[in-house]
Amino acid sequence: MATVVQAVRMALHVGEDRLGVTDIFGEDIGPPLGGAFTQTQGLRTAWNSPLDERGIIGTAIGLALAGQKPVCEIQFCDYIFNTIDLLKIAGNTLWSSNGQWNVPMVCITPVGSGIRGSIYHSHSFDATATHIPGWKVVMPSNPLDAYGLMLSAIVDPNPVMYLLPKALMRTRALPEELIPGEPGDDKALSKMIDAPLGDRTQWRAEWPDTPNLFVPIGKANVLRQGEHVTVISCGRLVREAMRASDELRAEGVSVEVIDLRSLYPYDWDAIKSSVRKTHRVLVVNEDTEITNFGEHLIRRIVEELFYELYAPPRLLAGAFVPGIGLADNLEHASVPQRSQMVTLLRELASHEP
Amino acid sequence: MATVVQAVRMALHVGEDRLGVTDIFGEDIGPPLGGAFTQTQGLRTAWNSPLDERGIIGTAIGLALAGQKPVCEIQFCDYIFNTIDLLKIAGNTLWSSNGQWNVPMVCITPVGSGIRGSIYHSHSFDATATHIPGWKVVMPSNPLDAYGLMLSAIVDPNPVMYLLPKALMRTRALPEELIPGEPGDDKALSKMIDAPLGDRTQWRAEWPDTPNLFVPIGKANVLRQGEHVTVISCGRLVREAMRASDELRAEGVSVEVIDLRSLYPYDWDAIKSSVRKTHRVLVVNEDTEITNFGEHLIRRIVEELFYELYAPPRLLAGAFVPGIGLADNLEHASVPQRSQMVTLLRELASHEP
Amino acid sequence: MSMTTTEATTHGAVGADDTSIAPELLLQMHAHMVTARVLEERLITMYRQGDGYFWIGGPGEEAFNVPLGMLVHKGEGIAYDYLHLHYRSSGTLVALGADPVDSLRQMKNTATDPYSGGRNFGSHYSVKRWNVVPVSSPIEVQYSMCTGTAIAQKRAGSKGITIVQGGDAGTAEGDFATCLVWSSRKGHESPVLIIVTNNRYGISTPWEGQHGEERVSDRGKAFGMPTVTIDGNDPETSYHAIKKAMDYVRTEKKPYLLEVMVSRLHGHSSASGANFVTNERDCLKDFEAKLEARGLRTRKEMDEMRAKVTQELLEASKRVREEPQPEGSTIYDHIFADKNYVAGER
Amino acid sequence: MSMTTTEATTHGAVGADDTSIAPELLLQMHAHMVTARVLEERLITMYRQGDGYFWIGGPGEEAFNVPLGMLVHKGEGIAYDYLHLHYRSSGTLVALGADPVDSLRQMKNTATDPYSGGRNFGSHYSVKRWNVVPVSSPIEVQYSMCTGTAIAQKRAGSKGITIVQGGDAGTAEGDFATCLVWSSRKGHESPVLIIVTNNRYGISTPWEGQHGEERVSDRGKAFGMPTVTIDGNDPETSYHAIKKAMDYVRTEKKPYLLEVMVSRLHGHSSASGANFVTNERDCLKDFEAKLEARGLRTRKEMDEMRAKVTQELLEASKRVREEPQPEGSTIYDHIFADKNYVAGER
Ligand SMILES: Cc1ncc(C[n+]2csc(CCOP(=O)(O)OP(=O)(O)O)c2C)c(N)n1
Ligand SMILES: Cc1ncc(C[n+]2csc(CCOP(=O)(O)OP(=O)(O)O)c2C)c(N)n1
Ligand SMILES: [Mg+2]
Ligand SMILES: [Mg+2]
Repeated sequence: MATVVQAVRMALHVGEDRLGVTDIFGEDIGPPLGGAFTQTQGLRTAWNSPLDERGIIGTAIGLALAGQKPVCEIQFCDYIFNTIDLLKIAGNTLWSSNGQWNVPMVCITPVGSGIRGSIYHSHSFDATATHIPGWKVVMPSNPLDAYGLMLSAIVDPNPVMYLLPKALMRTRALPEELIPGEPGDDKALSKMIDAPLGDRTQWRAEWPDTPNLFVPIGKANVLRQGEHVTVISCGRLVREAMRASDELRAEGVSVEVIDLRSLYPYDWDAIKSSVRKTHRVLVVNEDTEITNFGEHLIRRIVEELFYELYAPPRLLAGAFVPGIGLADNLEHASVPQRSQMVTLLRELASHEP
Repeated sequence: MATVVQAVRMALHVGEDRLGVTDIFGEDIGPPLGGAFTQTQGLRTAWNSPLDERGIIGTAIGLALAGQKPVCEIQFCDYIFNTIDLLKIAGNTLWSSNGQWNVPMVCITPVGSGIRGSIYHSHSFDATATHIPGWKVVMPSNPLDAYGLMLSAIVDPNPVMYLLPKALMRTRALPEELIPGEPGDDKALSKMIDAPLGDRTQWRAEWPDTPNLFVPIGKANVLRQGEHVTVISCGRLVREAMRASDELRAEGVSVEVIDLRSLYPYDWDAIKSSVRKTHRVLVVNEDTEITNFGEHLIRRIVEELFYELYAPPRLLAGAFVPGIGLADNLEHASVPQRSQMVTLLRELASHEP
Repeated sequence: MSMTTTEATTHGAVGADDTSIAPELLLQMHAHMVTARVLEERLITMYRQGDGYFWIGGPGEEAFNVPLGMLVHKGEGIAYDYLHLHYRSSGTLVALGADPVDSLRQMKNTATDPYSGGRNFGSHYSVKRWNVVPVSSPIEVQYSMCTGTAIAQKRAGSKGITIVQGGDAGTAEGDFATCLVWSSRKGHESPVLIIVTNNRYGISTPWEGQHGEERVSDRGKAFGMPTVTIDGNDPETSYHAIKKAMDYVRTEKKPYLLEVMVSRLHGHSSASGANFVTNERDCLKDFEAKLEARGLRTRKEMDEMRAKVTQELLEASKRVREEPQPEGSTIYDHIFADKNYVAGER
Repeated sequence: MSMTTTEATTHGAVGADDTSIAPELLLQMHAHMVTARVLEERLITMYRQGDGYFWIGGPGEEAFNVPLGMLVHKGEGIAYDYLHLHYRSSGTLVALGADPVDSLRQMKNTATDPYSGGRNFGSHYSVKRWNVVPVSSPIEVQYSMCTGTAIAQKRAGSKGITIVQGGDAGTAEGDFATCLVWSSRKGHESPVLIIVTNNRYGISTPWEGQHGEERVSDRGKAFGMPTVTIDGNDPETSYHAIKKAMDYVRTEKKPYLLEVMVSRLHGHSSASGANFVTNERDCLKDFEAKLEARGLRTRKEMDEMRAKVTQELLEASKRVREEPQPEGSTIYDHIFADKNYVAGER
């Protein structure tokens, strides 16, 4: 049962082994550490960059222009905000050159709260990323999607932003999320691909033989069919949504749970079908609630499906405050809680027009 | 009849003369040019910075922390995107220090299309700015508001982002937008405060005696009362909305026109009253349409006023493309056009639930 | 006592300096270093015991950071020095006179934490009355902001200077260059003491392979500023070097680049385990050996001092554990200064 | 002929170099310079006549930019040189063999503009088959991106190098430092020829008062790279200096910083009027005087050449005026490569 972080590492291995990845780089990405979350341990093409996010994104663009396949990382998305101009360039180079130069790079960045990361290790990046044209944006919620979305990101000829929920790093696969080829046993997998403590200079990873399994970018995962209300989410909050749905099931409320997986392009068909079925929708994400990507979804739902709606669509997002405070009370008051989901879903489900 | 750019200049003069402004700085802000749009000609505290946006925002924060009152400029908002992390810091310093340090700075930046500025002189910044907590964000649509919002921005103890529509720079005041104290005559004003061509070393501006007239941040301007449909806009598109409303008046459609003036905090009361009256609403802005500030307004309208709505609220915003192309056809296809406003407003007005 | 520098500046050597430091001052320095060290040890223990979520700090930098704090022209406003520090500056805060218990409060994210009210990580100081501007986590941004306070000071003809400090790896960020460029503009130089504390590591990334420059301080040379690299493991060297640099900045109103070689005695942070490393110089140990050799303090006195502070902070940490946590509803406080301020409405 | 440099590099002087340039090469250089100059004049006229919305370009830089283009190892892919240029590079493009008429097309934002299809401002070149990566308007970002192509070239053991160019004021952006830092990492140096074209101005902001450094090239010294500042108004000096720098970068696979003093003969851009300035050296005029004195070309021949190109471009501009504009609906083209690509679905 791979964890999310192991799944990412295995996918990156497949990337460098047979999908053409030439460089996996960023701060502390190479030996000895192999990533702040161990996500790049044992990878042949991983290297440590200078502590310079602008250099990281810039170099990735340059590598991509030179026909390489770079996967770069910004250590925490909290530190990506000095590179937005460069991300915009990565996203507009093909367009500006009228189709001449594409920029096939992947940028991984850990996002979100849930590790008691305080003001600068809790940021979300989905609002900002989805506002940059020319990028595809994905966010996995489990190991299998983490694996399959990474492979898709790697082979995509366009820039792909891979948002990796920090709080899920050590989340293990559920049985249905097993990556084909990985040993079922946690310890066995760890022994194969987790770097040992202490001296690692002689260590080499022993990679399980995992397949080219692509989770297509742009396709949502309807995790649970439901009748009364739809919840649309992604990343860390998907499991919270599932639990909220479990709680409500006991009350007889049937919740459809959609894991977007791709934020751009997003799966409008899945959203549309679901809203047409349940007529009630809650969108949940962690980013702050003003000029939020969930507001885009709601706007489009209202625009195209107004007469399908039996209740006003709702957004549950991060409080519009300048940071997520360290103390638990502060964090909990700042980001969506399951109890809030339950309340809102219950309200929505019982709402009649 | 001051133009917008003259109004800004007069306001900055009042700022440095009697509201405590200590520094007006940015690229080409000081002599000899006095700003790419002449907005800072003749100002005593104006100085040229290095060509370094990060240094500009950083220095403004430092000056503000030291109790100064800096007004900095990013020459075009197209070039502000490497400073988002610093803008976030300006917005979170008070919060992070639990109330110790406020950051009383103003950042001016020209925004929007309409000057055939191609990919890098046509950007909007309202989606990004409104997503940064801790900032107030304003955008004038005429000389009087340009003046009054600038004075309010200057005396505000918080960071204020002053978005200045590029296409309006040379727009002259309508009679009701006259700034008290300015000579009614264009030539007379120009002679007093516009720097002469050629050698300017001996030139000094002669400032008209204009008052401390504050356009309050957070208050919209209901420019025209209407009955059938509301259009909410700001900046350059306000006059377009007025013209659209003129056109529709002929057809018997009565359009209420709201000029937001402040994007954050925004005037929810004005929006609410209007929607309660017309039951139909169009939000218009130039920024690209995914994760757009107008989507926030629509989300909130839907959330709080769902049963007031006789038609799905609509957004008219910039196309989600990586840039605004130079050729007229491209620009027109990318940013909201008056004809589109007319069509949408007409559709909305005739829409019955 | 003579000061050792690994390199002499090109602008007037910081070489042998025979002005010895008065014994009382040395003893005070030592006391601060002990407090700072014990404070960091306590914070690490708190982290380990679940009384904090993250630790980062400055054990191994006391021999520089303490003299720095002692030499600051301390106060509020542009007449005084501004400090743009980073997360390894507890020694400086202790020397300024900060109560170490307040650091425990921030570690435990209590509402009583005077630096951030339980909002920010430990060692993220902010002291308005001493011009310690808020430490923020993003590496190197302080270098882009510090010129602002310096410009204000220069304009006011103030004696105050601006001090900025950060790590070696962070100098790869453009903000470090911004600081060099802005502070050295000819005719508009600003009084910034630019400090780089070089422990030869980013988080896990060694200096080797990341830098083309032999010394960070070399980067100041092109900008015509005095530059020096010193051994920050020796508090006397540090004291003299800081004093010399400060005098220059205060008098000339121009920038000065000071690189300081230091140790990182508990690794990067709790993220890397925070264990004591044995292969780096321990400035406190070395200094204590010197003090003992010079007969200024006995081993026994020093052991007692340390035991006393250790005990005090242990007890304090228990009290802090009982102090209130901030309420969730307070997240909306301090988003804006003067919350309902609307110009023209009063 | 001997080469004049305003300063000798610290690493092996670029001093007197007696290798003279073959007359045919000089004549070819001259021809390119004439074409480039006349092209800029035509573009300015087009702007004035309303056949374009904005002009920016490189008149006054031909004596450097033309030799640069001539010396490029031209082709597509990592075996060849990559060019990360800015908006004053028409001389380089002409020397590479670009059709000047294509520049008129971009000026007139026609659908036929091969660089951007009428999307971008004039002088924003992009030529895939010659590794000219898209010029983008934000100042200095090319310096952060160029290390990417250089790393790829070095890894491939290619003869190709990466060339990056921008202005003097822009070196204040952190991206310039990023380039110095990344290209010089010890053991990981990358083959970048770092060029700064110094015309002593930002838009309206003079060099004086903005820079602490005497020369931009000094900033490379701390990073251990060869640095030189040359007189870019002399094409022979430029040719030798570029060749020497390229040889070094190609052979050593390490960075080299070349600062070039140039003129700005029509001001910053159309935003500042684009009038001819009379107080700066005109490299074309000077070079023509030399060619005449050396008996390589007569005044009459040169006048005829210029008249001919002028006439050709005048006629071309009329034709270009009739070429189609891009359709509005095309804004959705080229947002994504392989528009409907979904991994795993084919
Ligand atoms: C902009 C930014 N990028 C990345 C990080 C994550 N990070 C925290 S400390 C650190 C290493 C800093 O190294 P250095 O500048 O040498 O300072 P040191 O910690 O060694 O004192 C990194 C990469 C950050 N805090 N900010
Ligand atoms: C990031 C950014 N900031 C500001 C501008 C506006 N701008 C265009 S050219 C220019 C001056 C550039 O000066 P320099 O780097 O010396 O190049 P030059 O034009 O003199 O060749 C400025 C400020 C820009 N294009 N990009
Ligand atoms: Mg370090
Ligand atoms: Mg220049």
